[in-house]
This record gives sequence, structure tokens and C-alpha cells, in this order.
Amino acid sequence: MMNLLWLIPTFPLAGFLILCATEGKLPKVVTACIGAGSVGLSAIAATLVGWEFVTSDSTSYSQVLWTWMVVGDFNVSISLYLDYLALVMVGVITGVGFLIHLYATGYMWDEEGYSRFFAYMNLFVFAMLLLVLGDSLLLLFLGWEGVGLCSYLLIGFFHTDPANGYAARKAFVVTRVGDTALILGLFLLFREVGTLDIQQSLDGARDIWPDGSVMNTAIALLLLGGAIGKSAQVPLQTWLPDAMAGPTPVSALIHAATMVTAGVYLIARMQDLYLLSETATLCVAVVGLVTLFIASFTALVQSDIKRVLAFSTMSQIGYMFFALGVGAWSAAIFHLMTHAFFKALLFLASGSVILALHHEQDMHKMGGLWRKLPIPFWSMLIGSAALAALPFTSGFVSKDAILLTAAHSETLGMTFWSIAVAAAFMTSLYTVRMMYLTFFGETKTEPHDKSKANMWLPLLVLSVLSIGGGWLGFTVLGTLFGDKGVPFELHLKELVAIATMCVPLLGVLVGYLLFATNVFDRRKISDSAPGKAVGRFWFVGWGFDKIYDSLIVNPFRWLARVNKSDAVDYLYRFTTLVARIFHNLLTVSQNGRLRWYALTMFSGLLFVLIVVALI
Amino acid sequence: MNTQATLMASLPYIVLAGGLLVVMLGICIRRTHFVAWSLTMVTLIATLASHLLGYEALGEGITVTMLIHIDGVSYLFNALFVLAAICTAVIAYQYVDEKLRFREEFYLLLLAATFGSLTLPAATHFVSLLLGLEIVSISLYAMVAYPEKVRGPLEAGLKYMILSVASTSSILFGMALIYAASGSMEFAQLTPVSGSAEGDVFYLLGHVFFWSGIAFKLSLVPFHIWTPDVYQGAPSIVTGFIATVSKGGVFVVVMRYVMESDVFSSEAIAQAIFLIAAISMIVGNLLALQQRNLKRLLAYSSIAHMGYLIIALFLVATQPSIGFETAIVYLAGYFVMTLAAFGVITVISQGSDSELASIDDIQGLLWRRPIPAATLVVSALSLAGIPLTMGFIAKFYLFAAGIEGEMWTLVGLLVLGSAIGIFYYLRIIFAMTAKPEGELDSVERGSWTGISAVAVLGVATLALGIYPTPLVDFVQTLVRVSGF
Amino acid sequence: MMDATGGIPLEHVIWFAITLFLIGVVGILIRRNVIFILLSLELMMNAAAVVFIAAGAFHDQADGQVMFMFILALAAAEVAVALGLVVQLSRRFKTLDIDAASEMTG
Amino acid sequence: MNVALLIGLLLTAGLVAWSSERFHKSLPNWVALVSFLIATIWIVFVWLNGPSEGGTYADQSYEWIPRFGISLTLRVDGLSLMLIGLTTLLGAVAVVSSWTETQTRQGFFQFNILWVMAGVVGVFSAFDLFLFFFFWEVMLIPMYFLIAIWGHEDKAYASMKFFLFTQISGLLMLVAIVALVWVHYDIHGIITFDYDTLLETELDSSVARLLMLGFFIAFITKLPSVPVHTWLPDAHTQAPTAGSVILAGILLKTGAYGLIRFVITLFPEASQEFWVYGMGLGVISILYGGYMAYSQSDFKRLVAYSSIAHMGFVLVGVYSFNELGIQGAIVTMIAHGFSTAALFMMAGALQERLHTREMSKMGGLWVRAPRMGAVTMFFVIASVGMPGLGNFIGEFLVLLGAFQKNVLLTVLAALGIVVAAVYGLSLMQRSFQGTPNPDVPEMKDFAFREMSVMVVLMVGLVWVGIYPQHVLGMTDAILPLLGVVP
Repeated sequence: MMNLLWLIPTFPLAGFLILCATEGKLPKVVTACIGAGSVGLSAIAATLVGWEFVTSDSTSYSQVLWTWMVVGDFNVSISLYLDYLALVMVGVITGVGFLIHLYATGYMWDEEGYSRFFAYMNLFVFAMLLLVLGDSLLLLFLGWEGVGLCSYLLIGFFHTDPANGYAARKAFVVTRVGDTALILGLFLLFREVGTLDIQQSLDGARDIWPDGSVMNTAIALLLLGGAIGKSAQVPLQTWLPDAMAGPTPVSALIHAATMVTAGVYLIARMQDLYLLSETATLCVAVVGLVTLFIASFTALVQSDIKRVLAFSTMSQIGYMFFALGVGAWSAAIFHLMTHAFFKALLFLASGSVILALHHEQDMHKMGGLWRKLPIPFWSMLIGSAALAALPFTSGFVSKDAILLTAAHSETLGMTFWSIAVAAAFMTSLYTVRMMYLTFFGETKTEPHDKSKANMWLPLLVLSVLSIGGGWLGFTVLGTLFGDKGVPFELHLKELVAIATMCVPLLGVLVGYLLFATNVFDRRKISDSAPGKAVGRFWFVGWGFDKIYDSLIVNPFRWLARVNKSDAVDYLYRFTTLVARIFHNLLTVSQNGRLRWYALTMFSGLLFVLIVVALI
Repeated sequence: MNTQATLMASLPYIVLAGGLLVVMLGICIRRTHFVAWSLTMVTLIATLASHLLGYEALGEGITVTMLIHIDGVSYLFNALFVLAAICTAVIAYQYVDEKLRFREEFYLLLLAATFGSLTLPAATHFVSLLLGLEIVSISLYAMVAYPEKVRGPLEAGLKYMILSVASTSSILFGMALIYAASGSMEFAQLTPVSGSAEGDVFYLLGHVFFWSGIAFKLSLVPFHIWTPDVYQGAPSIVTGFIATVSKGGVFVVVMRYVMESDVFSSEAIAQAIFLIAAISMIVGNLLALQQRNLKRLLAYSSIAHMGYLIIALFLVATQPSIGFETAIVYLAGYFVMTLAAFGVITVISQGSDSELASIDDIQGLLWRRPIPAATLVVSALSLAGIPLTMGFIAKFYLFAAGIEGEMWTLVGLLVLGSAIGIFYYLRIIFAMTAKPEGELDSVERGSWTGISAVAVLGVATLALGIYPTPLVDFVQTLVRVSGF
Repeated sequence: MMDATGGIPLEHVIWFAITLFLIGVVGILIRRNVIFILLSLELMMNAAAVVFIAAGAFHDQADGQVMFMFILALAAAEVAVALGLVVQLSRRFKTLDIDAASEMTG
Repeated sequence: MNVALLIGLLLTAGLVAWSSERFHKSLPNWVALVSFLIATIWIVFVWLNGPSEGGTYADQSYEWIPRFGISLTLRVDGLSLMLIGLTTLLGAVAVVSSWTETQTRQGFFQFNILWVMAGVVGVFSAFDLFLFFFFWEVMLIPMYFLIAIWGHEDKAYASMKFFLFTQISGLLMLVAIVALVWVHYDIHGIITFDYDTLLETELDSSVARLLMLGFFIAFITKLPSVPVHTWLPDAHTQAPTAGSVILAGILLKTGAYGLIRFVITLFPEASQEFWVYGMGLGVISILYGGYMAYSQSDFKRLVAYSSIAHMGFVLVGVYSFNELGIQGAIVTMIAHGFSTAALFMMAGALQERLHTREMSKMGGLWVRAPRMGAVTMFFVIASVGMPGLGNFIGEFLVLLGAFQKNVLLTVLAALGIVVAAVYGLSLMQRSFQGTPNPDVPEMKDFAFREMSVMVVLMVGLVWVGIYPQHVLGMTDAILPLLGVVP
């Protein structure tokens, strides 16, 4: 049974190939079946394999498919590796992935390039599965780049709009920067440890650097660079908001549930490297913290509903990084899972809303929809609750796990904790704002709900998961990292625990007062000069884009403009010019006058005479 | 001295002289172009054949009086010159028939010139040098200016004549001084009478005059300036003859001169020649750079080529065998490609009252006149020294010689010169590939004698380029036999 | 080399010849009439001839005189051709001015 | 295998094609295509049969010019065989790609293509330095004709530039070759151009450095590397499609081949101590090429500059002097052959349909020709270095190898990956994506003919990408001979 592992990624690949080969000539229904079905099949395969794995007492299973390349002592094979971590990821990818595909069959129905869409989506799932199942870092990198490619393709799916194209390229290039760091990390790792096989290299690292070293830290940091790029963490986060240009299911699958969490997976996967290096872990934590802080503030002032979700995604992933940094490995992965549930839910629900409003994404043009769009409303409500980590939601469980472990971690625990909690407050604040602007207040646009079963079913399932998903945590994830990492019971420091629990509620309350009632007039704050300035600053995502444009993009463009006709070429043009000049000068001497010719001859004779005389 | 052997050895001269008389008498008896032409051809072919007869008697080489030393190398050059003359005659027939009024004497001059050129490779004495040189030159003055009613040839002839005579007298003067200094006119004994300061001065001065004149005949910078005008003015076929036989002859005799009397032991002279060669390589190519008239262009390129050839001359002074081998192979190649080029111009000019030598005239020639055009392509590539052609082998020899003699400067300049050269040779080719206005049908006009002769030259260029071994071995053996 | 040939030292003769030669050169350079140019050419040749004779005498060999003969013959032949060209010149350009015949340039 | 026969086949095929024109207009195409296919199949068989115990697939030698110890020594080892296979395959590709493009003088056109290829095969199999140089120059002339006769608006300039650059650098190499031979002659007293014999020549370092430079310049001019690259964009832009395909696919590889086969083997020490310049030039080429590619607005020009960047990787790989680097360089050669050839075909197809290469006159073509869009996307992605496709393997191995040699240069070279993404995607954006350009006429999408070729190339790239062992296995045997693996 376990040897069916290879089937899991194969199904989506097959789907992709079929859809490509048929060039979209298939009827839409068939396309939908293939597109969603392939993922469904691999989900089934995943469950079978997973069940086998869980029931068996083995902690890991690896399957070698074929030798990729052997050059001297560099030897990589294409092989899959399954352990609990991978299993969770596979579960999320295939499960949530399937639901989103299902949803997309309805969402994309009226769009151009229906089958192209599903081809891309299947390819993405395939690449993502390789990423998490890859036994060697090179195979992981293959998946890593593959998902990047699909993200590029899907962001720019509506390619006739240049803006989308720009967003897509931005996403690809920015992540490419991270990837470069990652690949350099691989080079360094290979040079130091001599292999790119994940398990071997981890063992090797433990043997070579029993108590850490600069090299180890360097590798860890380089890998972190890759993770930052993929997971849209500061300072490489700028691509994610623009990535919302893609169709909403894409945002749900790639930019919320799976791809953006690849960074988290990478770090978790290479855990031992980080355990060996204080600095590296600290960096991870700081990166996460900064991101989640910045993002949550930015989310507060966005007007585009998807951008709000994008920034919230950023901040949630910030939480995960933070968790990894403070050693809450299991919690991080746990939050990854729950976040996949509720964020997918939120995106899909907002997608329904957007669809109902004819692709209107501006929240200020929404409002009062809660009665008109019940299913989206309720599912969105649940999702928001989970996002805001209100009690008894999955989000609550995972986030508390993180915060509490943070509080317990010895190094600067409380500082970290307080910042994180503040961010948690902000989270619930902007969640409330989002909910209010979208569903309450007076109606600004008339919705046309055209959600069919294949669209509300996923919402339903995901809602259930967002609530109940939390309880999965204790069953599965407890054993996730075995002895490593922090064991998973919460011995509460009462005060901390209570604060952690209450802050979100407080946020909700404040949010309610701010947005729903006129207890204090928020206009006054936002219209006041400092308020405006801060608002604008937050709105543009703390001005990272501007900095990058003026520091890198525009200079490069300028250089490209000025040197279109290769400066080096002037070197050669110049030489030819010189030759021409000499040619013209010499030609003057050929004036056809015999006596002048005679003169040159005799002067030539004189010249020879002088030469001979001189020597 | 074995008279019989001597006679056998000098058979080519005898045959050619006899033929010359026969043709002359023939003309006196009856003026018929074709007869005169065929007599000429017979004579030339007989001369060529007589070399084979004479070769047995040759052995190490035979000295006929003090003036002439006949050996394998001189035979080799003779054969080369005669072959060139044959090509000239073949290609010339149509031209003479079409353009000239007094047709028959043309061949007389041709034969005379050839005869003169035959004496040069064997000359070991100032007198034979002078006679050979002048027989060639004087016949050429007439040949250049031969066509009537056209201004170009006359102008060219006058310029060539006056300047050439001036250079001759400079050579003479040089000889006289050298003679005064050394008391002999045999190449082998030209070392100045020892212990007299003036002697050395006269010797050097004499060489200054001598080499200046020679440089003129080889059209080396700064004595090159007559070349383009004469090349352009003269009928292409005559130009071809000047470019090959007269220059070749002069070069051979100079080589022998350098070998027998080691003038280059005198640093000053060697330096002067070196300088002249160096300048010629560059200036010649630069002058040709944007030249639009094919004949002028070839004139300039010939300046450069003669410059390259000086490398061989220097090698002759130190290692005669390699030097001669190089020179022979190079000249052989140069002959073939140059004759081909001028032959093509003659062939394509048939039927038009002016010569089609401008680069505009050959636009799209490759599609209008495939065979001559293809030949011109080959010879241009060959002149540029691109592989597959004889020109490459020749250039390769020069590289080898230069590196063997460790003349790095000259080799470097050779590279530079060839680099510039490629540019204008390619322009010729490009012009011919250019798409002509309105698809012209590619049908060959004109005389098949000319076209086939040209084609043969083109094929020869390729054949020798691809498989030069026979030529190379032949040359090598002959040079060995001649005991250099 | 002071031992005289008929009392005149060789180098004197040579300097004299060089002067002759130069006169010829100057003649070519300054005269535009073809006939005079031909004269100058003759002058140059004869300069050489003089040296030959003197040198021959100096080395007491006949070679010098022999060479002189050759030079005479040579000069004659050249003049023969040259005059033919001159005639053509006067026919076609209607002048003896050599600068008239300067149509080919570049 | 009989290489001489293969070369002969191509040469005669050329003549046949030329003369067959008069019977039917498209007959030359068929002749060329068939002969290339035959050659390719032949190569495949030879490959399957495996090498002789000497590790060579062919080894012939005939007297040529004994005077200088020059002989027709043709030998094929793994590296050569692979490149020859690439040559014949891309030959077929080139023929198909220009099936309808050239309307005039088909016969002469195919003649030139076949003769270029013959010359290239010779270059890849010549083991006599004179012979090598001979072929090296011979392949230029037909190429020159291809550009000069069937080129686009500015063909005179482009063809001239192409010829001058390669010729002049070639002359330097000739001098170096002859000098090397003469040094050998001074020591051992025999003149010979035989590769194996000259390997034994013991040179003192200063001489070796000079001679090495002679070869090096010739080869990096062909590669091409900055600063001697400027002929390439012009030549590529002006050449007809087949010409560009051959240029990019094959002729550039001869430069890389020369570096591997001659420079680092004939002058090991000199090259070893030259590594920093070699690698540095490579890195500069990568970055500058990418940067220039981005600044172009001409489809073909952009691709041309991109191949400068890719060849930079080859240079880096070769001069990292370890198995990884050189294997990477070789894989890059193959992969780049596929991907760039395809992109140039695309450019040609676009020019055939739109009569322009200016991307400002394109835009949104995907809507009109989805197949072309998808195909272009694939190859752009490939040349951007997407894992799973050939180019990635090459570049990864190159960088991995270079990293062992020098970290800083590797980091710089790795930046090239980012730049590649920038120009690659902008190419895609400006030509196929974005708002459909109203001025673009109705264009027909790829038909079976073009699609079949593209599929072949795609399969090739994927094959190299997921199972490069075939390529690597061909060459790892000869690496010890190259003296890079201790």
C-alpha cells in the first residue's frame, strides 16, 4: 500500500498532461472532472497511504524512483520521502487542494481558458507535492521552482491585462531572489556536508557541527532567505498583495493554503540545522515577528478585500515563522494546517462575494450582504472567527499554542510574546473591520448569488474544519516531531494564558465599537493629519515597494534604456572608423599626376637613404 | 663544361626564341589572328614541354657562362611563367579579337615578355638581370598602351613607362655603384673591396638605389604609387600579366641575388627592406579598403601581397631552401588567383565597350554569370587566404616561414593586414551575391575559351587548396635537387 | 682609392654622376613636356653609364664598357617605345603636356 | 562509424540539393531533411552500439600534407559524438523551420546549410590541429552566404561583422597553432599537427601563456563572451531562421568545444592559472548578456543576448576545472542548443507571420496563436532555468562546480538566474501577453510541421532535465583525458 506513494503526485501530473495535450478542446464538464478529479484521486491515494503510515509504527518511509544524476561524488536520485511532517503537508495540499479545485470548477465556469486554468492548477499541485515529498533538497528545489512557476502562470492567468502580467512577473522575480539564496545554501551545504539528501545531510550536519558553527549558521540563513521569498516575509513580502490579481481560487490555494507556507515547511524540514544555530533560529523568529506586526497594521487600512486577506496571510505566516523561531515546531505546523483551513475558507467565501458582485473587490462598495448571501456570510464569519483566534476555533488552539510556547521560551520570551499578542489584537481588529464593511451597514451593490453546490460544498467542509480542525492538532501533531521540539502540553502561567485568550476578544470588542457603533468617531482619527499620514503609510505596506522601485527597478530600467545599442560595440566601430580615416588620407596621394608620382618615388629613395644612413 | 648538356638545359630559351621568330615571320607573311595565336600557343606549350626534356640534363644545375645559372628552381619558375603566359594567351584571344585593330603583334610582345621573364630566374649577374628586366618591361610598356582610341591605356602606358624607366635607371645607377665598390657584377662576388671606407659607402649607396628601383618594380610602399593607375588603365589581361609574371620574375631574381650575395648581412639594408615590407602590408590594405574599382583594388592588394612575400625573402638569406619553397608556393598560388581575377574581368567585359571593373558592375553577378562569378568568389577568398583555397596554403606557408624565422613583427603585421584584407575581398563577394533588379536568367554568354580557362583557374585554386600535397612535394624535391 | 684613372679619382666621377642623376630627377619633376622628361630619363641612365665606365677603368676590367653598350641599346629601345607613346599622346590629348594625362585617380 | 563518410554524405547531399532545385522547387528541402535524418539515425545507432574499448566511436587517419606532418585524423569520442548528434538533429530542425521561409534559390540555400553542418561535424571530429582549423574556417563561408544572401534588411553589415570577427580571431589561433608546432619541432625535430603528439609538447610557461591566449581568443569570440560578443546580436538578428538556429544551436558550441578539447588540454598549467580571467569573463557575460537582453526590443536580438548569457555559464563551468563544472558546461551546451534553437524558430515564425521582430509591434499574441504562446512559454521557462528541464541541470552543475572554486564569482553568476527571469518573462510579456495589439494581422497558429519540431525539442529538453545521465555518461569517460579529474 505504501508503495503507492508515487501515485500521489502522478495523478495531478497526468491531469496536467492530458489537459495540455487536448489543448482545451474537451467539453467543460470533462475538463472539470479531469482537473478536480485528478486532485481528488491523489487525495484518496494520500489517505490510503497516510492511514497505512499512521497505523504502521515506522516513522518514515522513502521510495527511490530513479537516479537523477551522478557526477563524480555528486549523486542525486529522484526519490520520495514520507514522514509525519510530509504527511500533514500532503493532507493539506491534496485535501484543501481538492476542495478548492471543486470550488473553482464553479467559480471559473464562465471564464476564458477553462482547461488552461486547471492544467496550471494540476501542475501546481504536482509541484507542491514534489516539494513536500522530495527526499533530496534538489528535488525539493524542483518543486520549489515549480510552484513558483505555477504561481506566476496563475497570477497572470488573465494575461490580456498588463497589470496582471506585471504582478505575475513581480511575484516570480522577487521569489527568484530568495531562491538564489536558497540554491547558494544548497551549494554550501554540498560543499560542507557532501550530499543534498535531506536526511543524510541533517545527520552529517549533526556529526560535523555537534555544537553549531559559522558554516551551519550561514547555510541556515541562506535557506531562510529562500523561505522568506516564498513565504512573503519581510523584506521580500512585496509580491504577495499584488499576487491577488490572480483568480480567487488561486489565491486560496497558492497564496494562502499551500505555496506560501512552503518556507515554513522548508525550515521545519531542516529543523536540525536550525536547532544547531542560535542565531539562525533567532533570525527566523524576528523575521516572523516583524512581518506579522507590519502586515497586521497594513491589513487594517486596506480597502480591497483580497488584499486584506493577503496581508492577514502574511501575518499568519509570520506567526508560523515566529513559532519556528521560538522552537514551537509542532505549533507552527499545526497553525500551518489550521490556517490552511480557515484562510482557504475566507478566500473562497470572499470569492463567492466577489463573484456575486461581478468582480467587485472594494469593501467600501459592499455592505449589508449578510442576508443576501447567507452561505458566504456564515462561512466567512466562521473563518474570521478562526482567523481572529476566538475561542473554540481551530485558529484559537494553534495560535494559543504558539503564543504560550513563545512565552515559555527563555530568550526574550515575554518581549516576543507581548508583540505577538499586540499583533493578535490587531488581527481581530481588522477582521472585524472586514466583516463589518462587507456584510453590514447599508447595501451599496446588489449581489447576484450564483453559487452552485460545487461551490458551497467546499465552503461547508472548510467551515467544519475551521472549527473542528483544532482538535486534530492534539491527536496527530503531538507525535509530529517525536522527541524533538517542545512537547505539546500547555502548562499555563495563568496570567499569560488568560491574557492570550482574552486579547482577541478585546480586539473584537474594540473593533465593534469602532466600526459598528459611533461610540468614538473613527473618522476623526483617520482624517486627522497624523492619522492620514499613518494611514497612507500603512496602506502602501510601509513603503517597501517604493524603496525597491527607486533603489533597484528604476535604475535597472534606466540602464537598460541608455545602453540599448551595446556600448562595447563602439570600440569596434571606432577601429573601423580609424581605418576609414587612414584610407581616405592615403587615397589623396593617388591624384593621378605623374610628376607627383615621380616625386613620391624619389622621396621614397631619399627615405631609404636616410634609413640606411641612420643605421 | 659539357656543351650538349648545356644546350639541353637551355632548350626552353632556344625554343621560345625560335617560336618568337616564327611568329614574327608568320606575321610578315600573312596577318591572320588565329594563326598567330595558335603559333603562339604552340610555342608556349613547346617551351613548357622542353622543360621536361631539359630536366634530365639539369642535375645539380648548370652554369651557362657567368650570366646564367639554370637549375631546378629556375625551371620551376620558368614553367610558372610560361603557364601564366598560356593562360594569358587563351583568355586574351577573345579580347584581342574583339577590341584590337593590330591583333597579331600583341602575341609577339607577349612572347617577348615571357622570354625576358624566363631569363630572370636564372640570372646570376647584373647584365642578365638588367636584360631580363628590361625585355619584360619594354614589351609591357607597349602591351599596356596597346589599345587605340581609348585614353586609359595610353595614360597608363605613359606613366608606367616613364616611372619604370626612372626606376630602371635607379637600379642601373645602383648596380654601377656596387660594381664600383666591389669590382664585380656577379651576385656571388659583390662584397666590397676590403679596407676602403668609400668602398663601403658606395656599396651601401648603390644598394639604396638598387633596392629603390626593385621596390618600384615590386610596387612596394613608398614606390607603389604607379600601381593602381597602371592596373586600371591597362587591359585587364595585360594587368594580369604584369601582376604575375613581371612581378614574379623580379622577385625571383631578387631572391637569387639575396641568396648569392648576402646583402642582408648588412644590417642597414635589411632594416630598410624590413621597414618597406612592414609599411607595404598595412598601407596596401588600407588603400584598398573602400576602393570601388576592382582593378585598382587588386592593385592595392598586390602591394600588400608583395609586402607579405618579403617574409620569404628574409628567410632566403638564412635558410634558402625553406625561403625558396615558400616563395614558389606562394607565387604559384598568387599567380593562379590573380590571373583568375583579371581573367574574370576580361571575360565579363566581353561585348561591352568599356571594362566592367566597378563594383557596381558585378552586382548580382553570381546569378547572371555563374561560372565567372564563382571563379571570382573563389579567387577573392583565396586572396583573402581562406581555407579550401590555394591562397590559404600560401598564407600558411608564410606563417610557417615567419615563425620559423622568428620574424614576429612581420607575422603580426601579416595577421593585421589579412584582417583588413578580408573586409574588401568580402565586399566583392557580397556585391556579387546581391539580388539583381529583376530576376536575370543565368545564361553564359561570350567565348567558351575564356570562360573555361577562367573556370580551370578557379578549379585549380580550389584543388590546390584542398590537396596541395603534389605541388608541395614537387617544389620541395626540386628545391632540394637544386642544392639549396 | 686615390690611384687615378686618367688622373681623375673614381669618387669624383661618382659624385659627378650623382649630380647628373639628380639633374635628371629634377628635370622629370619640373618639366611638363614629355620630350623633356624623356631627355631627363636619358640623362639618368647615362649617369649610371658614366659610373660603369669609370668603375670598369678603375678595376681595369672591360665589364664596365660592356655594360655601357647594353645601356645604350636599352636606352634606344626605350626611346623607340616612348616616342611611339608620345605620338599617341599628341594624337589623343592634342598636347605634349604630361599633366593632361591624369584622369585616373583614387 | 566512419566520420569521413558522414561528412561526405553531407557534402554530396549539398551538391544534390543544389542541383535538384531545377526539378522541383521544394525538392532541395526534402533532400536536406532526409540526409539529416539519415545522419541522425546513424548517430543514434552508433551511440547505442557503444564505444570501442578505446572509448572512441570512430578513429580514422589518412595522409594529407606529409610535408608538414598534416593528416586527416578524424576521431569521435563521447563528447564529439554527442555534439555531432546535436548537429545533425538541429540540422533537420533548421531545414524544417525554414521550409517555407526562403522562396528564392532553395537549392543553394540547402547546399549552404548542409555544408555548414559538414564543416561543423569536421570541427567536432578533427584531431589534427591543421584539419581542425581547416574545418573551423570552412564552416564560416556557407554561413556567411546564408546571412549575406537570405538575411534581412541589414545583412551586409551583419554578415561582414560575423566573418571579420571569426576570421581575425581564427588567424590568431592559426599563428598559435603553427607556433606550437614549431616549438614541438625545435624540441623533437619532427613537424606534426597531430593532436596526441602535440599534447606531449613541453612548453615554458611564458610561451604556453601566449599560445593559450591565441586559442582562447579564437574560442571565446565564437562562444561568444564579452567583450568580443558584438558580432552575435547582429548576425543572429539578420540571419534567416535556419541560420540563427544553426548559429545558436551549433556554431557557438564549437567555441565551447574548442575550449574543452584544446585550450585546457594543450596548455593545462597555463589555463589553470588563467582560471580567474576565464571565470570572470564568464560571469561578466552572464550578467552583461542578461542585462543587454532585457534592454532589447527586438525579439531575436533579445534571444541572441540571452545566449551570450548562457554561454557565459559554459565559460564559468569550463574554468572551474572540476568534473561538476565541465559536465555542467557540456549539459548547458546541449540544452542551450535545444532551447535557443526553438526560440529562434519562434522568432522566425513570428517574422514570417507579422513581418517584424519588434516586440512593440506584438503583444497579446497568445489570444491569436495559443499554441505558439504555450510553446514559447515552455522554452522561455526552460532558458530561465526551470528545474526539470535541461538548462537547469547544466547551470546548476556549473554553479555547483564553480562554487568549489570560488564563492564570490559563483554568487555573482547565480545572480544571473534572477536576471534571466527578468528578461525571459519580459520577452513573454511583450510578445505574447498583455493587451492584444490591434495592428497585428490575423495570424495562423503553428501547424503540424512546426509543432512536430517543437515537440521533438521539448522532449529533448525534458529528457535532459529529468534523466541527464545519458548526457553525463557520454562524457565522464573522457574527463580524465582532459586532465580535469585527478
